[in-house]
Amino acid sequence: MSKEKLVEIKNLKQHFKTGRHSVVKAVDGLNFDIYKGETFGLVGESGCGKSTTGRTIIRLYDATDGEVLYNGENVHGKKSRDQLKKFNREMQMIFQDPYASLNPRMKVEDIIAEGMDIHGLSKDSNARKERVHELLETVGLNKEHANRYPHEFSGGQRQRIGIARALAVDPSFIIADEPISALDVSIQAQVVNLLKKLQNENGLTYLFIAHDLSMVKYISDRIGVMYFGKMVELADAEELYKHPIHPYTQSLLSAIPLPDPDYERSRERFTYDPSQHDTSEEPEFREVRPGHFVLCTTKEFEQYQREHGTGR
Amino acid sequence: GGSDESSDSADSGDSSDTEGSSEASGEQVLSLMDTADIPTMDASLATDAVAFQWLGSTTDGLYRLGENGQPEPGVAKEHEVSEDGLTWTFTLREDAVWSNGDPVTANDFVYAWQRAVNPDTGSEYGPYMMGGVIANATAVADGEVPPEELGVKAVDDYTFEVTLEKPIPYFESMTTFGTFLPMNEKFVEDKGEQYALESENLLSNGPFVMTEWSHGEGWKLEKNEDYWDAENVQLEEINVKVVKETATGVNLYDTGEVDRVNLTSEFVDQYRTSDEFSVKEEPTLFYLKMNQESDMLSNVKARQAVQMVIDRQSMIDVILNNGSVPAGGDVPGNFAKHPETEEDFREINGELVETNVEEAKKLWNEAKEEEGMDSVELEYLGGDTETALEMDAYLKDQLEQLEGLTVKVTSVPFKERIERDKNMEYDFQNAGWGPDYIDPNTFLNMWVTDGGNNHTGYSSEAYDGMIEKANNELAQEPVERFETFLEAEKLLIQEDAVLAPLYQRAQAQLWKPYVKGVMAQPMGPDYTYKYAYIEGK
Amino acid sequence: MTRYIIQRLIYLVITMILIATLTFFLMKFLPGTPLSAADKLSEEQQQVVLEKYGLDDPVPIQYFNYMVNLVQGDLGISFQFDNREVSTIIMERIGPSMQLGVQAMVIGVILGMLLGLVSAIYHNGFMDYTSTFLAVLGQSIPSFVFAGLLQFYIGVKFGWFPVALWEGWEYTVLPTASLAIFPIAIAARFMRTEMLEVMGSDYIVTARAKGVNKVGVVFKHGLRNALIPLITVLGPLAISLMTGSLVIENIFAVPGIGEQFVKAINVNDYPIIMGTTLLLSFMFIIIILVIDLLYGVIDPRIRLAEGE
Amino acid sequence: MEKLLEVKDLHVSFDTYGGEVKAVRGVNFDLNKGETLAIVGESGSGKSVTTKALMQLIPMPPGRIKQGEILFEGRDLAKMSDKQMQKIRGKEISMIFQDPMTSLNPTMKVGNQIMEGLIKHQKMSKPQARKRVVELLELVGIADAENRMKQYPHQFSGGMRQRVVVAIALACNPKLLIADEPTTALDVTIQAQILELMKDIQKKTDSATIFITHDLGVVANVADRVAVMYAGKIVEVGTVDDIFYNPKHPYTWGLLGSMPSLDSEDEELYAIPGSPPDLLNPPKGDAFAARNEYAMKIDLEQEPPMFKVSDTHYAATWLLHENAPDIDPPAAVKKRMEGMAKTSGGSEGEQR
Amino acid sequence: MENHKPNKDLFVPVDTTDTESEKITRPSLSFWQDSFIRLRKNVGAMIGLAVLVILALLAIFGPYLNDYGVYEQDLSRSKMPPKVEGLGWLGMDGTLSDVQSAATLEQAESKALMRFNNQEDFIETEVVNDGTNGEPAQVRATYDVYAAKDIQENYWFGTDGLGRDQWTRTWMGTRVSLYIAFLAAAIDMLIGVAYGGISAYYGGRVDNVMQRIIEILVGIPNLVLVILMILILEPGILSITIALAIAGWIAMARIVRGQVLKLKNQEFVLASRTLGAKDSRILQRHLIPNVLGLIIINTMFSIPSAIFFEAFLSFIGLGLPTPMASLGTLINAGFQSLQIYPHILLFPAVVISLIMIAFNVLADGLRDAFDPKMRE
Ligand SMILES: Nc1ncnc2c1ncn2[C@@H]1O[C@H](COP(=O)(O)OP(=O)(O)OP(=O)(O)O)[C@@H](O)[C@H]1O
Ligand SMILES: Nc1ncnc2c1ncn2[C@@H]1O[C@H](COP(=O)(O)OP(=O)(O)OP(=O)(O)O)[C@@H](O)[C@H]1O
Ligand SMILES: [Mg+2]
Ligand SMILES: [Mg+2]
Repeated sequence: MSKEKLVEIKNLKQHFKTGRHSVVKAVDGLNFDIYKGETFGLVGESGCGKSTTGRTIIRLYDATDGEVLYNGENVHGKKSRDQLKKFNREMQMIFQDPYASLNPRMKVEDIIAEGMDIHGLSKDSNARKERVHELLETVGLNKEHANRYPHEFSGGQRQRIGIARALAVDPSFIIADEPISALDVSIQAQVVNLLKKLQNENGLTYLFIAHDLSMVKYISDRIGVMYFGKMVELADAEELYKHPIHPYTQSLLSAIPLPDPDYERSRERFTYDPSQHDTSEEPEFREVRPGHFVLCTTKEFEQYQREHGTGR
Repeated sequence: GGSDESSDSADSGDSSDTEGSSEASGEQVLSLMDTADIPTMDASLATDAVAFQWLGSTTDGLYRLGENGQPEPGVAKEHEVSEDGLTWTFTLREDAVWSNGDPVTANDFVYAWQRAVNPDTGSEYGPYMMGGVIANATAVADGEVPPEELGVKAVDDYTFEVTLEKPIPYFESMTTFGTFLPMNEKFVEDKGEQYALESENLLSNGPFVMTEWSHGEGWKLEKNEDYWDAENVQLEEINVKVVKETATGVNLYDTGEVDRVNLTSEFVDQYRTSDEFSVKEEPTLFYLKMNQESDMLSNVKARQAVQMVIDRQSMIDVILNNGSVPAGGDVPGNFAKHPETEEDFREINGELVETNVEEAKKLWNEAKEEEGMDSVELEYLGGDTETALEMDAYLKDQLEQLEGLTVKVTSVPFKERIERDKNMEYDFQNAGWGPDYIDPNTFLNMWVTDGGNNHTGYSSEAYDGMIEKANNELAQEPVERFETFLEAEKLLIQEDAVLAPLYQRAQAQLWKPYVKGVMAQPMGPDYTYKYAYIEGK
Repeated sequence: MTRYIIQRLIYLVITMILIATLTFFLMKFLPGTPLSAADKLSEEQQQVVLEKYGLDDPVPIQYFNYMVNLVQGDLGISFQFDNREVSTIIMERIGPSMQLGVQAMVIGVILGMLLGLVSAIYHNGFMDYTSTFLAVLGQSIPSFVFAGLLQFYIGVKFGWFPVALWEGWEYTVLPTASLAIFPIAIAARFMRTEMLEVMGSDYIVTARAKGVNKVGVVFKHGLRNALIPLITVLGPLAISLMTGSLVIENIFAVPGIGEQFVKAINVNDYPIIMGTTLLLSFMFIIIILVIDLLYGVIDPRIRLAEGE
Repeated sequence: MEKLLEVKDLHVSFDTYGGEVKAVRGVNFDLNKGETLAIVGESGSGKSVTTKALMQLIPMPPGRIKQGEILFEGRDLAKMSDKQMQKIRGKEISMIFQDPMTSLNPTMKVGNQIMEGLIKHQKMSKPQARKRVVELLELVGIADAENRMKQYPHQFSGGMRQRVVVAIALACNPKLLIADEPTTALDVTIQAQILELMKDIQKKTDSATIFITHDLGVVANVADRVAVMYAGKIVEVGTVDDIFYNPKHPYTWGLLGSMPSLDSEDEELYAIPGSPPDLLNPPKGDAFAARNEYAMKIDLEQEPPMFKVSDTHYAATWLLHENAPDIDPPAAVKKRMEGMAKTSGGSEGEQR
Repeated sequence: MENHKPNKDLFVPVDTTDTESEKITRPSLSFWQDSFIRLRKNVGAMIGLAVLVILALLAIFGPYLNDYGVYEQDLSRSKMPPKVEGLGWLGMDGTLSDVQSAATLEQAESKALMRFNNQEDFIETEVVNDGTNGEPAQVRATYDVYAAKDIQENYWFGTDGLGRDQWTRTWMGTRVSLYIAFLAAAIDMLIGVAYGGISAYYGGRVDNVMQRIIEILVGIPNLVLVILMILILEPGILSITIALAIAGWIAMARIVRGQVLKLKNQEFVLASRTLGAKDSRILQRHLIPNVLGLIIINTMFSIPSAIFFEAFLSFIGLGLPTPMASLGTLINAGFQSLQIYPHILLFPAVVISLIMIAFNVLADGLRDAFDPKMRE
């Protein structure tokens, strides 16, 4: 895997004003890079700011602070319409809710072709139709489906339509915001397999957001764990699973139920108590093991290094 | 004054039985209804029939209207007129008192009349009724001289002297009118702004005292025990309720809540056979006014065509259906009598217009030719009441029998119609007029050039001359004066076709049989309740 | 909460000022004067009368005076009732209208709710169809037609209640009934829809799973939640009562504000039109405010959200 | 063991615009005292309808119980009137619903919602009930119960609300607790807390539980026995180890295979293709046939009966028929079975 | 378990992949078709729709179905009772009848005759109460107006006070009322939708300002606003329409705003934005189509209120100028004759009630049809 940076997120902040005086710091100073061709998994409990991160990266929100560099270019500077359009083709998004993410009043063909229409990617209606059919086949549907309306599809099929829509503009980076958590178990695998297949075939880069660590671990190369708007731990998938360092990560891992009765019988759950942290100084993101970063104070850093050692 | 199908009081009555001496029995309470609240009980400010009705019932002027519309003594016992007809001296009775015990004196008249023309009062009828009648009235009203200069004087407490501008033969009947009622100076000044706004702020010297006045709901009058003629008053109480919908009124009448109701045409059919049904004639006249500055209507033939094309009888029978009669001219029937022969004005002059559609069409076509027009759209200014709307629709239909005439009906409230009338913003206008005193002059005077209510653009030297003569040279010559008026009317209606007379209004009503002795009046208060009583309830 | 109310009151004042301004200038467009016998007066004499009403000043000054007087509660004097203060005239009339309005509203909402509840409980049954039919009928027949029929049949034919006039409690029966029919219909239909919706929600199933019986479910769990949307229509209902009362008062000879308003419109009595407009607007805004506060009373979620 | 509940040949249908939706098409199962039965199966397979039918909570119309018996301690619930059911609901059987956000009445104080059942079924006085509410809230781990019970649901977080729902269900010490996806709407961490709480309480009160979910991880955590539903039928039933370590039905294979385990490698997940059948016109034969890569001709023609695998384990698939070819479960499933063999040493290991 | 002995041949694998798995079983129906199907199954709504269509057809063609003109007057034929051949049993037999009472039977009889102008040849009398039981005698007179006036042709709905054909006028009135309603609704829809849409979509300060304006407008009762507008503009179709449009769109604007606020953060809108769609595209393709259902429903509700309002305005004397007729003016005109010539009120009142009922039922049906919860 090449280690070429595709996206760099620097000190990204997204604060929402919810009242005259109250502010929700949904994302509060994120720093991480995504390499070309990899899948970066982002996990964390509900409401910790995962979706906000994704949406801010793709400019659905204007960042409160910080920058997002795509191929070295800041996405969040003021840009001309043309530059924005180019960017819109590069970066795409797959949404969480397959029911809410498709316009119920549009035919599948028009939904998929919308990006092509906006960017003028098809010469005529025939070419457009053909491309739509091609995309439908890519995601495992058939061309007969093009003339139908979303409500005629099951959740998994809908999610595949959403993927086809994102693919229509040939993006190289896709943010998948919990693309499977609204789906049935039996369907989840279909979508995950499809995403993997597309990555292999087209060399896509993913930011894969979820709260289900087992699925994320399966699909991701590297994983970031978020807690209350901050990244608390970042490591290779295997590494993170085998050596979770931050107590929150540990509790998260311990909470995931696995389809293995024996494991479950013997499972012990950790509860995370944020007050256990050392509050003497502002925590920082430090590399505890190679490629394995944890949010910690100096004191904690030393402790973690002691406990988990460097490399094995 | 100006009349509208709706703006008049709903109050009217039957005068079938007028012997005041008949024995009264049962509870002497009369229940009535009116379609509107009393706008004011301040005699200087009163302008409408409801106000004049109840002012008249509670206050005696110099004279009051009695049987057959003839003046009978009120506060004045008698009067003398000077040789030149300009100075009238009234001798007041000494037993007349206000309801607060004060005697009614000549000064009460002086005060009230001066107040009526005083510009500060803001009276509308004061300047109108007194201007040109009482010496200096117009000058006072215009603020040129102080009110004290008005030609009225209290010679002593019980002698009241009036100086007129010119001889007015009908002045006696004028003094019965609301604007000429006396006022107790001390009381009025005491109450200031509040005067006459509530029943507590009222004084009366007449047969009844207003004891309750719930605005918008109704009012109650009780017999005035201190009234100088109290022994002839039998009613103990009059209750009046404000009811706007005729249907509601009829329902109330049927359930015995009120003793009289005025009927609109729909109900006439239903009640015509009833013993309680009657028709009250009124000297109020309705006509189509034509703006002589409009296209076509400037042509006298066109106007004559309009006069002739309307089938008035059908309109009265079907739309009004209340006993109204077709109007033959500008002066109503049963209003003015020849001073010698006692013949009715209307009967002498007869029908000055006839319905003749053929002739009308001919005249209209001639007029079109003369005016060089082929078609014309004219605006018809109508009222906004139900009956008015129907009538307007009917007249539109009738008028459009004239080829090339399109009539556009605009329905506006009464006040707005008056406003437009003043600015002559109309082509046709359905208007009416009721008398302010009993003399043909009240109808004919307004059509003189620049007459206060002319607004038709009509200006005829001949006509002006006749009216002028009747009111000055002939003031003391009743017969010739009367005949001049007859001539004038012919000129006005027949030759110059200023108006298209429509009908003389009547009021269909139901009246409980046990109510007796109510007199209907041609002007001022619609009814005299002084002699009314209940019998056999 | 208090802060919220204060904020709303400030809005109220602003709204009232705007409404006053709007009506004032609208009135200036209209023809007509306080003169009732303009046909009989010379120009000068008319001028004198206009002066009395302050109508001879330039419009901006008139506006200024009007607003200044308004703040002091002075709405001017009526054109049709000489020398009478508009504020007094209106105050005299407000009582009966309020009484009718409140009675009709209370009866309308309570009866309507019951009807709606019955409908919802016996969903798709005979009772449901009957009450739905009645509701649609009540909503579809103009109130003045109802009023006329009630007056004739109940008042004249059967003599159960007084035909018209305003002399005591029994006199309010027919006008209240005529006025209440529309609110009954609206409330019934709304209640039905909402109740059905609420009855399908999860917490109702939870309540039933607890073993609460049908009546308990409907009244303890359903009603309050179904009321929230119903409250929303109370505002429009209040308007419909106002609309209704204009004609109902005429028909039943009730000395109310609506009847007077219609009269004022018919005779161009602008001070009364303006005064009544302001009053109606004021009452209406208050109603909306009360309704908004009611939301909070009924729905604790809103209470908290606005409390902050 | 004593049988608490026995469901026999239950059929439930809904009459809709489109026609009759046969949501439950002949379900049989039983439940012993103190036992936890998990019902799994994908969305729309009829899990909720089955359990709602037990309590007669199906909206009628459009729903109706077409046939079948629901024997609860020998009494047939299917034939009971609403009045009789009211005495059973909440007292002997209670229910926890999926969504803590919507299953509490937003306009009623939390305490009152818990109290309702107590007053109704336990005939407690208000002060007594209040005391019990405090106990219950503390039992489900809500601190400061005295004050909390006076608050409204929206003042609680999702996890706390779900605890309240649990408290309501537990209020009258029911003999049977039905939990319909009680944790689906929750975060994994909170889910784990609630699951632990429920297990704890069940242990304390010795009640039987029917636990509905489609998350096999949760099943592994809570269940003693598992019933797998597909298209309105139970297609496989067995102890938790039977189902996880020796699944026989291809649908169960699919379910198990589609979940990655934390140590699975990069290979493709085993996915069930297609989507579930339309219950308006259920297909002839085996409803799963269309998605079954091991489908045989007979699957398209005849419905498979329940084949016995062991005393505790049954599955409805023609693959268990003697004439059927031997077929290996997919690799992913096999691996799981092997994992099992590693730890507990036998694929048909008995439950406790 | 029952022992099955199926044929061995059946135990052969078949290839099911792809053939069946992605098949969609339901027919391909657009949202609108789907809604329409549901609507079609709603008997009430369909009856409502049918009634509306019939009424609209009658409004269009009704006036031409007989020979009378709208404005054609004939005072000699005023207030004719309705007469339809074959519908005599419904009271539409062209006769008027009335009960007169008096002390004696003779008096009552003569009064009964007098009631219809003593046209004895055409009056049939019938004794209701002969007066012997102490109560006044009562005689019912039935008067055959058509025969008396020698009128051959029938007036199906009778005539009004000016002898105009009520049938023709009722349908002309329906025309006007429907016109007013539809036009008002259309303007209301345009302004309301645009206002609400813009306010919600652009949000922030724009929304803030626009909402403050609405708040103030909400404070003025519609009724008052409308009356003021009508006072300024002359009464007439145009001013009623304008007045209704001024006051009526607020509800719509609020509904649309609420809806758009909800929709604009829906993921399908976000998706479109990530594809680089312009505002206009999002509004046209995504937002409006999704609010349309609600817009239609709300319009269905505002139509009857417009009709009602016109009737109400007519009743307080601010309706259409004569001789134009709307149902409102006809009802108002007929109201006075309610007791004696009920037919003048009856037909327009029935038509207006039918329209209201039809729209209400249809709106209810639409609400159900468009309700996503009802979607299967
Ligand atoms: N537009 C917004 N305005 C105000 N607050 C917001 C907004 N969007 C998100 N938030 C808040 O920001 C926080 C993070 O939200 P976000 O949707 O990013 O969480 P998440 O990690 O994606 O959660 P989930 O797993 O539930 O999707 C939450 O507290 C949320 O309430
Ligand atoms: N009220 C209803 N009207 C019509 N069909 C219904 C109704 N309720 C449920 N169904 C149908 O019954 C079938 C089974 O539904 P059920 O709710 O039991 O599924 P489930 O297994 O609980 O799914 P989930 O995991 O999504 O809760 C579904 O096909 C559903 O469409
Ligand atoms: Mg999210
Ligand atoms: Mg379910």
